[in-house]
Amino acid sequence: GSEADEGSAIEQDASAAAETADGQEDWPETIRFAVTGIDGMEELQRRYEEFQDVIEEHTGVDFEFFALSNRTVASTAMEADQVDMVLSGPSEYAQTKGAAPGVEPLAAIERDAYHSVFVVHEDSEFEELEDLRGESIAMKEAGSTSGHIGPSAILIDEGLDDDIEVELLGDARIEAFKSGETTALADGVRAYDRIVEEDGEDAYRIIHEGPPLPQDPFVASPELPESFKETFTEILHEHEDEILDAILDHEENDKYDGAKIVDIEDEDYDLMRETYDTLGIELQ
Amino acid sequence: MNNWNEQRLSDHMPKRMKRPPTGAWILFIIAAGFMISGLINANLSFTRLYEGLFNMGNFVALAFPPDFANLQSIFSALVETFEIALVGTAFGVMLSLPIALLASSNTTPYAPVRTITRSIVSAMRTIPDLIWALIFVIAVGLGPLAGILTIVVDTIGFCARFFSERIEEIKKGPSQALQATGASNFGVISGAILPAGFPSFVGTSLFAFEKAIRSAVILGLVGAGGIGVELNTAMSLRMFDEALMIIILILIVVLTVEQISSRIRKKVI
Amino acid sequence: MNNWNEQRLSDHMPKRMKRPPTGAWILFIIAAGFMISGLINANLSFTRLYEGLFNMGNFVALAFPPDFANLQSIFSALVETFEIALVGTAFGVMLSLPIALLASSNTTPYAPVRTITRSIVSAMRTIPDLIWALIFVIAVGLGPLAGILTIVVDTIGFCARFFSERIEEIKKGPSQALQATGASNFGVISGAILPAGFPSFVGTSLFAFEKAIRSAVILGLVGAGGIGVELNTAMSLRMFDEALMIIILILIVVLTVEQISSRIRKKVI
Amino acid sequence: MRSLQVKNLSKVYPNGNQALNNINFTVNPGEAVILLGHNGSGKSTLFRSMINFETPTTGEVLIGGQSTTSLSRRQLRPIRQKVGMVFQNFNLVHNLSVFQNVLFGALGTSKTIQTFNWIAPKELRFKAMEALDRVGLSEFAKRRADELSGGQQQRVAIARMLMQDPELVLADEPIASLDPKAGREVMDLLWDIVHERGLTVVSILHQMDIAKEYGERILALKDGELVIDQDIHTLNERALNDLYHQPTTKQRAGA
Amino acid sequence: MRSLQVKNLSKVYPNGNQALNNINFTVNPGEAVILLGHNGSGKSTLFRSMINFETPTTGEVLIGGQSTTSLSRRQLRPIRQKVGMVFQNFNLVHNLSVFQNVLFGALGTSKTIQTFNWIAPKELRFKAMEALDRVGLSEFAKRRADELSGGQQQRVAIARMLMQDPELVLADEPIASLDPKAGREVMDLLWDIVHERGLTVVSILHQMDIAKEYGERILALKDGELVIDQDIHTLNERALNDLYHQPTTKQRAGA
Ligand SMILES: Nc1ncnc2c1ncn2[C@@H]1O[C@H](COP(=O)(O)OP(=O)(O)OP(=O)(O)O)[C@@H](O)[C@H]1O
Ligand SMILES: Nc1ncnc2c1ncn2[C@@H]1O[C@H](COP(=O)(O)OP(=O)(O)OP(=O)(O)O)[C@@H](O)[C@H]1O
Ligand SMILES: [Mg+2]
Ligand SMILES: [Mg+2]
Repeated sequence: GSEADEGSAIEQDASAAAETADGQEDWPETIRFAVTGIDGMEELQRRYEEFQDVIEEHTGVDFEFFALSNRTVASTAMEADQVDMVLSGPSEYAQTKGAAPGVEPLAAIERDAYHSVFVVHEDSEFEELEDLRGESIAMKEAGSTSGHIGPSAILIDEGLDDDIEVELLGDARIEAFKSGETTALADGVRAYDRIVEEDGEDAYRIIHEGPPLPQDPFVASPELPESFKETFTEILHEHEDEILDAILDHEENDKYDGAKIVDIEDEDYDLMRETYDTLGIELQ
Repeated sequence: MNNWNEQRLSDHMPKRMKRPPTGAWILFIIAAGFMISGLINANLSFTRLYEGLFNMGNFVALAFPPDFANLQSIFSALVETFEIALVGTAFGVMLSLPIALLASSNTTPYAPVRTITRSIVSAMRTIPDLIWALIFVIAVGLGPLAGILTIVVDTIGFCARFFSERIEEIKKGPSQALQATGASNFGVISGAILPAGFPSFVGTSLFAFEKAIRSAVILGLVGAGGIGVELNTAMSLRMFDEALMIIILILIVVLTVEQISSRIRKKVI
Repeated sequence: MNNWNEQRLSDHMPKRMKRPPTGAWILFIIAAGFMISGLINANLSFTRLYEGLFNMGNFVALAFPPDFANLQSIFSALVETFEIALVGTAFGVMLSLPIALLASSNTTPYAPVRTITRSIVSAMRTIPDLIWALIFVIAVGLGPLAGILTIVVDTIGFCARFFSERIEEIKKGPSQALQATGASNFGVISGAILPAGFPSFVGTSLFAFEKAIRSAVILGLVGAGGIGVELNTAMSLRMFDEALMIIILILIVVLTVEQISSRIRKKVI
Repeated sequence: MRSLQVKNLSKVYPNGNQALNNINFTVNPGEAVILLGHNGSGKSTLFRSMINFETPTTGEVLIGGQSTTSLSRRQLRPIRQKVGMVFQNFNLVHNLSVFQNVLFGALGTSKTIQTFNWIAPKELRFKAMEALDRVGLSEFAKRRADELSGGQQQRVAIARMLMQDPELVLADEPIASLDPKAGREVMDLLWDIVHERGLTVVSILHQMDIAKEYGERILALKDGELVIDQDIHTLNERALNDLYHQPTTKQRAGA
Repeated sequence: MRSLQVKNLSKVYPNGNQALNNINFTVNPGEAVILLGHNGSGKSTLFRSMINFETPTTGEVLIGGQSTTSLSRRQLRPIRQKVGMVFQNFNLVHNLSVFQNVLFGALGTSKTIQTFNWIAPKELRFKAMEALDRVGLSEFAKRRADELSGGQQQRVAIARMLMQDPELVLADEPIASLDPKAGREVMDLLWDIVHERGLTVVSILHQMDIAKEYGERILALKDGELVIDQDIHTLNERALNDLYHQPTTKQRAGA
């Protein structure tokens, strides 16, 4: 649930932000704000003019937006103090935290349908995860939250990780699965929705649904002044709907409506870290 | 020298500059416009550059010393990639040659054939690797074969174009001499065009091979593994020391290929 | 003709084949080995091919008709990319030329200088774009400038190599004629080498430009946006109809660049 | 053995330069003709136009009665096969061996593949060696063509032409780079085969002494026009000298 | 104005071919010498060795007293500046204008940048036009070099050499492609500047009549050896004829 009430109790609106101008001397003139290719978040806007307007209006600070296609760049940029805030995916956050331990998640976007699923062809013999022993699963690329870390966590949980061949195929995963190259597809539920849209309800079958994945956090650089972080968090909560409207592209994805802005703690991403750990990947 | 003579000479003296044709002017102005706009957008700032240098040290430190722990498995990935790249570029080059001949004005006198061939080659380049990979995964399944086919397409897009440019630059003298004997097109091509273009063809082909080895994307998409995937994984998981090791390994291959290329070329230039 | 004469002629007649040097043999056998191993691993199966063709139809259908809904915003991304690519390749080409001269045996007589230059150029190619992007992001921050710098590096890795190969193929006659006048190296290069290599330099440079526009990766890495990112997003969101539209748009640019290239080259070959 | 007819031939280069202006003459089978003319008078252009390396602006050329002007590349082949051309700048394939260059002379008469040294039939190889021997270069067969002296390269070009067994020879200054003895030998060679085998030969020359010695019939161009076409014996010195008088400025330069 | 000394010069090409064998001679300032020799006798090799385009295997060449053999490229420049070379195959820069090619003759004496047409000072441009005019090509200044006839190209090469204001001229068959009149004009030109400006000229020729007419001193190579070095007037016909006798097989071909 949202705890926006606390924020709104302190500052009612944008004009209130202006009143605290005294506390803003140490704020940067421009906030460099990166959005990484949050995987599985199809409803994300592809251009951020609207978000920029909204957030500039409420903070009174200029924002510069960068859409990054690679999570390594995001964490490296944070490490090198070349970016002030990142809207990133859970897996990226875990990496960024590893690279720059001072970063802090301010709040996160929670979506109502964000979990990994295991999908097989309708006419296949497989009924549950256990049946996939000895088979192959198509996944996305190494480090993807919904298309690698999430499903891997499930496989590790079920003790299947050694007996299943995981093919990391990036954007080719769906075609590979569709043409029967792999037995199953493990991906975010959104990907499932897409292939159903393409090929109809009765072509594929979900044999396992994972638990909800951690949310996508707004990550702040340790270099940002505390007062700015606080103000920003408050604004996020206070103008939740307006901001979500600006970030999310409802036109194409109205059925994914129902996102919220929530508070988040670093511990919420421990699942990610454990999985990375089990997969033998060091976060540094 | 008398005045009249001087007059005569300056009559025939070329202008300092030929006025470039209007088309060239327009092109130039457009390009300059884009260029300036691009430079302005680039937001050059030297203070930033200065600050950045400091951070660079930290970053580079992450990569040292290179991590040779996984050398063995990486090496086998390299061999795998090498094989796939070799087969793919070999077929690609073999197909590129006839395509290049169809695309060159001195071997194909029919303009429409040339234009069509060139457009197809350009389209092969413009369609992204991902799409080719998808197509071949659908057609032949995951694995090396799809990778090979994608590399073949890549190689054609590259080699056919460069072969053709080189062919068009070949002096027409020797070809005409062979034509004058009544040689067939095949005779002229194999007797005069190929020998003259050979050094360049070797260089371009070996570059294409090197490119195929370096190319990280293709083989990963089709599940054929290989060194590029290892490198990408290492980088995206921030294991820069391992990445450095892989880069060094690839560099050794690349330098070897270059050496071979320059040896062969030296013999035949 | 008498026997003695026949004997004399066959004494001077070249062998049918020169025995290739041992090195070449070894190389050939190794390459053949890799090739065969590669082909075996490729696992050719024609039944699979046949099945695949059916699936292909479905896939291609996803892309038709191309979706021109976002044309305007895509077009502005294209213009953006165009600018960045233009600036990046322009500087890259300018730097490539002196580097190529340093790497060519007919312009740089000192072997160590050549070897070092070439190795650096090879290393520039082998270090992946991602690493360059990281380096430049660290140095100058996110945005177009980092993209431009990465393109500059890419262009040098490509152009310097091809320029240098072309320079080495240039016939030495005209250069010698200028040297014989007592010309400086600069004189020989600008008077004989550059004019002879010009068509090829133009072709290679415009290819590098085209490559920079097509290259989806670089600008996305540094958050500079551009058409490549749009294309990648469209593909990974499986909006193949939009992807097709973008590809068509890029293809138009690519064909235009090719046209310009061949026009310029025709004038100066 | 082939006749050569040039009818109303004119050639204007794309840069506006009129290189040939309404040329008319006929060379009968078995005739040996020498073509004279000042530098830039259009001699090479005339040769190149004959086998359609330059498309004439107007007029036509008939070789053995067949017009070469309007034929496709494929249709030209049988005609070109019978025409042996020695180019002014030799046009050897530089990075191949001398022997291979001469073998290529057979490209028109043999299957393409048979003209490659590594697969050529024995007779063809011997024939190539003989052709080389006739120009005194049999010892140079193995050399790369660009490792020869200027005169040696010219001889290779002549050997390549001999290899072709032509019926009509068009030789563009075939002895310009040859030493006096070699020059005479080559002229003898050409004139011998004219007389023995009844070939038709047209040779461009700048050496007046050789022209007078070998020439039976003399053709001469001046500023792109045919100004002399007569027997050497009836030709007076004056006419020859006039040939090389400064051409008028108007006609000489192109646009 | 520069002397030329060749001392014990030998040249063996990488392919094992001995092109020059212990050559010794001296040409004094203001002398005009003609170099004869059969095809492949080593004349062009000798020329190229003189300004170190071929590194001699043994021996050395002194120009104006300075040895060219062991100098670096940079050190060679001032010497090469004073040596005007006309190459056997002209070596023009094909895709540039005739005018630009001639301007390049000044590369050694002027700043590089000043030899580019678009920036060259007026005097240099006029000088180039005059050089072209001396070989009768002023009307062709604007043409691309490869759109000229063979003889015209050779004249451009001569004009380029004139542009250089050399003190020693090495002309490799400078009139091979020229028509009789142009050939004489070029020889006159060379011999005039020898006499007027005291230049030193060495010219390779195959035309015996011209050689006899212009030659004062004759040098001749045979199979890479210097076999004649004497005044034209004391030279007998027999010696000249011997020059062009078939060289022995052993010496002629390389490995
Ligand atoms: N680059 C080369 N490599 C090997 N041998 C060569 C090379 N250039 C010339 N030769 C050989 O060296 C000998 C001398 O050649 P050179 O060019 O000096 O002869 P030349 O006297 O100028 O003859 P010409 O009158 O035909 O021009 C010839 O036998 C020739 O084949
Ligand atoms: N490719 C070309 N483009 C334009 N003009 C040309 C071209 N080739 C030759 N010319 C011009 O056409 C005229 C005739 O040239 P051609 O080569 O036929 O002369 P030529 O009689 O063979 O002279 P030479 O004795 O010097 O070889 C010359 O004025 C020459 O400048
Ligand atoms: Mg001619
Ligand atoms: Mg010579």
